[in-house]
Amino acid sequence: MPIVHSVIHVGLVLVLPPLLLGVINKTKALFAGRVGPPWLQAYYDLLKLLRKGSVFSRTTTWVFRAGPVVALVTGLFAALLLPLGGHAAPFGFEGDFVVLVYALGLGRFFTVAAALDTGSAFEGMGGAREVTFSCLAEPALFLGLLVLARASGSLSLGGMLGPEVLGAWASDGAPLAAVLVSLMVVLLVENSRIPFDDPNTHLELTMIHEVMVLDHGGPALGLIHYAAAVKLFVFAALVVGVAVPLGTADPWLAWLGFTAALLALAVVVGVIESIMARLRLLQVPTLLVAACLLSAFGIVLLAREWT
Amino acid sequence: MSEWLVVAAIVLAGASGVAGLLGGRGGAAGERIAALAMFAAGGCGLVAGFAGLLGGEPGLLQAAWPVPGGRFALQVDPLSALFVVQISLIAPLGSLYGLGYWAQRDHPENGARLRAFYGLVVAGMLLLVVARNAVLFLVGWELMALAAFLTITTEDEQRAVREAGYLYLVATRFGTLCLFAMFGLLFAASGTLEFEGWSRAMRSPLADAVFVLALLGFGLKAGVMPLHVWLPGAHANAPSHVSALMSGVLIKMGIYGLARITSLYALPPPWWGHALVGLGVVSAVLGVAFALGQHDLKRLLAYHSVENIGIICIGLGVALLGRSLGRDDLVALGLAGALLHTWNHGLFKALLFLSAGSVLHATGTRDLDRLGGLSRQMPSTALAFLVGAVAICGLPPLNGLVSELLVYLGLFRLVGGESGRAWLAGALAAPALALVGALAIACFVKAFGTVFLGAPRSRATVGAHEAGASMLAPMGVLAACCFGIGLGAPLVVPLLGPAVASWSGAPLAVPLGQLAPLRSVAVASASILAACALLGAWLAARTRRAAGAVGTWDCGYAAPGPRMQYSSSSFADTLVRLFSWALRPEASELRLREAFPPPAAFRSHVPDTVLDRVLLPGFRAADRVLGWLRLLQRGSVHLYLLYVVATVVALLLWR
Amino acid sequence: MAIALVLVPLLFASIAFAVPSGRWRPWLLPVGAAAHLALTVAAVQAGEVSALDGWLRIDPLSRLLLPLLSLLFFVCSLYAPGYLALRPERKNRVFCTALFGFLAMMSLITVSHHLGLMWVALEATTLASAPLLYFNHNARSVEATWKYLLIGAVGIALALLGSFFLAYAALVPGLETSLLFEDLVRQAPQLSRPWLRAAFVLLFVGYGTKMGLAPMHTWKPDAYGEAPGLVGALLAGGLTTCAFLALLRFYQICSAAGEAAFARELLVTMGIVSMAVAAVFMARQRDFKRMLAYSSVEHMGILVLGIGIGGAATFGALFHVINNALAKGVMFLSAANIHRAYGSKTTDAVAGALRRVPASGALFLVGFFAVTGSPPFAPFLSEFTILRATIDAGRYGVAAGFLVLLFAVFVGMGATVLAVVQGEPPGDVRETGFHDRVGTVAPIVVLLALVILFGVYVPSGMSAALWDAARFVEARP
Amino acid sequence: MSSAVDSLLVVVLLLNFMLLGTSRLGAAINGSALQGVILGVLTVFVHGSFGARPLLVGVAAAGIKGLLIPGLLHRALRDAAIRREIEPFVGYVPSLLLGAVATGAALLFTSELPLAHGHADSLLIPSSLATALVGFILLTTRRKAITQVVGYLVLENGIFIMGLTLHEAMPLLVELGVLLDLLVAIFVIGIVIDHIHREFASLDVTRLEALKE
Repeated sequence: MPIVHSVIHVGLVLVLPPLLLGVINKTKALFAGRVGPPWLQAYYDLLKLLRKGSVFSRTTTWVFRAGPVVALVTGLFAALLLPLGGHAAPFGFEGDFVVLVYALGLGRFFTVAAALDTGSAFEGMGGAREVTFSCLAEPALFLGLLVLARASGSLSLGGMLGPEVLGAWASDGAPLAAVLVSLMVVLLVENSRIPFDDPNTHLELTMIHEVMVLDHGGPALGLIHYAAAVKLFVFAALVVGVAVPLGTADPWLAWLGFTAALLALAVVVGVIESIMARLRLLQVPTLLVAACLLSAFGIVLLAREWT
Repeated sequence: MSEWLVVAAIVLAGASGVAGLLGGRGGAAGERIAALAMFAAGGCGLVAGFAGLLGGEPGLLQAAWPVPGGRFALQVDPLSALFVVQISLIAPLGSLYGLGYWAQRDHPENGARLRAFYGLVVAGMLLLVVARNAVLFLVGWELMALAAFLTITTEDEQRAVREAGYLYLVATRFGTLCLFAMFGLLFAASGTLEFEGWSRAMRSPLADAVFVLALLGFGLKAGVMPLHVWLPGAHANAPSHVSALMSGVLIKMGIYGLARITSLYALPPPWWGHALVGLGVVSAVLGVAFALGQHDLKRLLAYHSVENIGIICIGLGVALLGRSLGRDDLVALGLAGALLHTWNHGLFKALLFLSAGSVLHATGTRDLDRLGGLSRQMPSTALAFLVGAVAICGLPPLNGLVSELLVYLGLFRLVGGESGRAWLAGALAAPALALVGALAIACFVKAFGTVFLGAPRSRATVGAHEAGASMLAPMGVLAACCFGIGLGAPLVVPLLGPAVASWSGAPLAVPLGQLAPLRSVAVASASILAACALLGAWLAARTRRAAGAVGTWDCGYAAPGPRMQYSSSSFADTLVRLFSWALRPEASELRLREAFPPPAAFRSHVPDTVLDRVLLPGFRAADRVLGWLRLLQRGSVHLYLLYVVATVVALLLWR
Repeated sequence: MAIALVLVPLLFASIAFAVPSGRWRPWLLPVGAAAHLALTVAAVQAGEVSALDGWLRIDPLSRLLLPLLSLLFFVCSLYAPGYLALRPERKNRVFCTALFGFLAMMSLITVSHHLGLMWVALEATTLASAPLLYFNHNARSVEATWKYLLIGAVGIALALLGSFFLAYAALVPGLETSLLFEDLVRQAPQLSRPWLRAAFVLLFVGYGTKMGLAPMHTWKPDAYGEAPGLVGALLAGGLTTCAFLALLRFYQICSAAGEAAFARELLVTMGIVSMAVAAVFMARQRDFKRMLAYSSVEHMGILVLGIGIGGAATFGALFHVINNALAKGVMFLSAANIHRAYGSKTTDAVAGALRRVPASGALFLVGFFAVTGSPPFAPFLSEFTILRATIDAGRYGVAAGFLVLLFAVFVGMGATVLAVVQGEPPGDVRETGFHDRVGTVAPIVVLLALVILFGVYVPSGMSAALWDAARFVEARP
Repeated sequence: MSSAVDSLLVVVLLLNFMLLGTSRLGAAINGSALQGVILGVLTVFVHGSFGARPLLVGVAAAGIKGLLIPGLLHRALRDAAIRREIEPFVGYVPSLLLGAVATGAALLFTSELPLAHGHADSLLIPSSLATALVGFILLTTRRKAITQVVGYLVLENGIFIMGLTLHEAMPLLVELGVLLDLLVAIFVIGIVIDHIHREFASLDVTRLEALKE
């Protein structure tokens, strides 16, 4: 039976991500009172881009082409490590959360390198910001993982986001709530959502992610969009894993429940983007440090009973 | 048997340079003989090292040595073997690199001298790693230190090199004096200067003092944060293959020393583990923060050595905590992580320094803001630097991830299983390690980007040409090793088993293979690599018919100049400002008052806080105070006679 | 045998005085020194022999120090002809005669067991070294000689007063007074305590002045600074060793009388004071010959500290006497070459010695590593032995002070030595036509070879002599 | 016998004060010469018998301290052609006071120490210490090189007095050695003074302060 679940897992990872973007845009449109782009617009963009020809600048080298490739591969690999909807991850092992974070790091390394390769001031600016904010996001993520590891007593993502979390919510709900909020903040930062970065702005000075991919075009841009979607899927699965600990009573019901929770999270992200404006760049670090302190507070709460 | 091989290696390495000296000034023959001798030494060392690692009970080669307190005792136990292997791998590669980088014909006056002392440094290191007697250890230690000083100051006509050399010499001497005191205390506690005699010494109250002195002496050589002051200057000003040897292997002698001394303690007090983890965290975070602010490529790499030493100290700290809490798994994970990171850092840091060396050799400058776009002229060096950069940040396909994973697992197990205050160290260190990982990525993207990618920022890179074969070969070997350990982790990590066992004194309860997911990491790295290759091939095929060469689109900006690219300081500006409480960056203020302001230049610089804000002012103040004491010698005979009489009277009254 | 050791150099002194030509006289030095060395070897083989009814005796201490002094003088005498050939403008008649006189008196000191006779010999060395100091015949060397003579003479006078106090200490309980070493050691337990302690204080200050211990060291930087390197090596290696031997004699008497605790406390304190003063004056020192003088003050402090700690430290101190003499020889002679090459002694005019006079510059740098106690060299072994014994004796404060001061000295000395050795020779330095010749470099290499040899392999004969001497100093006869 | 010794020692102490008080160099040299002669006589008196040894030592001491050394110093004085000691550091009256304090201290010091049976009440030990201290005062306060040499001579005389009490300890050879050393010392110092005079055209020692940190 587990083979089927692994196939479904891979299928979901490959198919679902662009849909999340569609739901987010639809929610924002609903809030703004407009009709908004169709649900499957992201898929159409991808197919269009894959068919287009591409233009490369004189100053770029092979690193420029490697950026999108590595970003997508690492995103997909990270998705394989995550247990979706209570089912064991196809490739789980003890300490896999480190490999996940550092795989995303590899993706970030090559994306920023590709940006710097064009030799333009704007890409450099995007790269600098991307790297700076991720420096603050990773400690928050790790503090969260520490709390999960301590609460679930396991050192693998399968254990941390698995059924034990349900029991953990009962015994020490407060720390898990704090971790959930900080993971949400990390999701918004890493995927350049509104409070930290505006995905569809056209003013280079305000962008982070968009400005890094200014010079990409054609299939390479397609890969980048798809990789961004997969990354959003990974972080969403992480948040859902903590927020909605699904029992494994009935595997099929678990899959449906997980997909529903995912889409609900997309709606939540859409709502957040509609009601908040983009923060000034200098404010972002303070909010990220606040996320770190939140999950650190989670640990202190957890520690209260053993010392 | 392996002891004799190490002796052969020591003699060969020591003598390798002498041939060069005899070869006369133009002696190209001397160069090659030196390199050959170093390779032979490396060969012997590798055989001895692996024999020591895999072999069973280590033999003890000893002979009488008619020196007070001295005994010629050598032993290649697994812990020493590990360092012998590292020395024997990197030293020959460095010397091969030296053939191209510091050819005798380009540097007739100091080429032979550099090779002679390079050989002596290697000999000193090999000797101290297998020495089992305090006096022999100190002879090896100082031979290494002095020879390293003489290699650093090869180009001593430049003022900066002299200053860096003097700072290194003074710092090394301070470390050596701490070791004198430590060995004195160990002698007082146990009555002997032999290493194996000391395990009894450890219950005495002097144990804490011995540990502090070991931390000072060995920490200074390793470059732990507050004691790292000599490291950036020395690495930046030394010839690149010497910097590679120093940051790859020489600072690891400090780690070997710490490991050896802490291995003597059956039940170390917990504060030792906390101290080491604390120092490790400080060194790691501030090390990489300082690296971010640097403009000089080799200083940047030097600060990264401080960061990686911090990671190794965290691993060692976890091992110590494991031993004081009685948790064998923590000991195994922590120590294996630390020792593997010692190997890994030796490999990728040497690779980075060698590639930085070929950049310096080609362009003549280390200043990041005058480089750029070098990957077109120097593709192989760019690839080597990229492999080194990816490895040092601990990113998947390469070896950095394996050792950091072991340390992470140690920390998480510390937090997971422990009650009481011990988990605090883990809770602090794990996120700090994550922060360091992210900062490392920021720093190395900046370094790689500003040097190799984008457009050249000044005319320095015009004449740049790819490095010669003798410079690329070592880089190739090191890169292959990085991939080897990264993908072959399940084969390499178990090698550390005996070393961990010999450190903790008891055989490992759970073999390393089970403790850490080595096979999974290897599979993960391989799969990522394969997937990237496949997708890359597809994208390359798909975009083969790319349109003609066009300038960067850059949102249609009319005339982007190369100077507008992000330079090293602007890229790291926000992060440097975040860490400004520690870095204290200095920048030239731009006050534009009048309507048409004159042309102004902006210069920012991150001084070494510990050195420039604490030590130098301290020494200057001490110098002023001493200034007045010097008035005692004012030259008048009467005064001097008065001193004599005063001494007589004082001593008579004091009686 | 012992008398010959003193008379042969005096004979050579008179020959040197008689020889008319200035060119051939310097070659007498190596011949005389070789003769003396041969005599010494024979005397040491002959074992415990005494002459002049006990006045001259070769005991373990002299069996240790006599070969050292003779060897040092022999090497310096090999250096002398090469050096004097460079200075044709200076007459060397008085210089050679005084050198031989100096050797004679040093030999007398090491073998004399009558403390009065030893005093006379030491006073004679002071007078013999006066013309040596004044070799450069300029205003500064006159001033240096005047200070050296005056402070030396006053110091020696105090030592004489101390000797009389010691003899008087035997008179008080009605014993038969004598300044013979054996008698004093036999009567030691009955000597009256206050006189003995007063005597030791005076003797310590007196012979301390000759050794150059702080605060009586003030003449040293001026004297060594202005004297030719050759004389500096002999004074720093030879004279201080003799004064230290004299001090050892009285320390033996004191410890035989049961006053060891008082003497040790005094020695340790003054040792640390000397090292501190040396460290203070070594920082930012621009004249590298004065720097060597302060280094000699520091090493005297180490010797006295070693004796003060006792036990293995006594062995360390005696071993350090040898290492210090040899290492100082290397430093002073190479400093002399560098001084000749640049015609100046201060770091403002002297730089890049490694490029200008490669052999002497390299020897100067390696000598610096040796003198500051770096492991592959001999001084490290003795200093480490002293440190070990200090910590073993539980005196952590003294050990910490010892290490801190070693570091301070290293910092100060390092700055000066590296400024001299490294960098580019300044463009405007006038061409003095001096370059390294075998005559002026080979002797230094011999000394350095010895320093390295003793750092790696201590010959069995020497270590046996060292242990005998250490037991002799410590033992209660 | 001891009364004669004490009276001579009183003369020595008086000479000390004369030396401290005088500003004329010639008088200082003659004062120290007189002191030397008295010491020669004292050697015989203290020994009690007119044996060959004390007589020889006495005559040698008187000869060297009384005649040879003052002759050398007068010759040096004549070459330097200076007569008067300019204002010393401490001034003459304070020097005298210091001399008095020194003598008092010597007396106090010896009273504290256990003396041999013969010397309990005699002035020998206190006068030797007093003379030595006066010698020191002269050395450390006078500017002229020649006065410093006189100070050194007085110091030697003080020590010589101390030597008188230990006739067995100091065999003849050593006694003569000490005197010979003193003579050679003054001879060498004379040469150096001559060179100082030629180099600095004056004997003011404060001029010699080029060598300092």
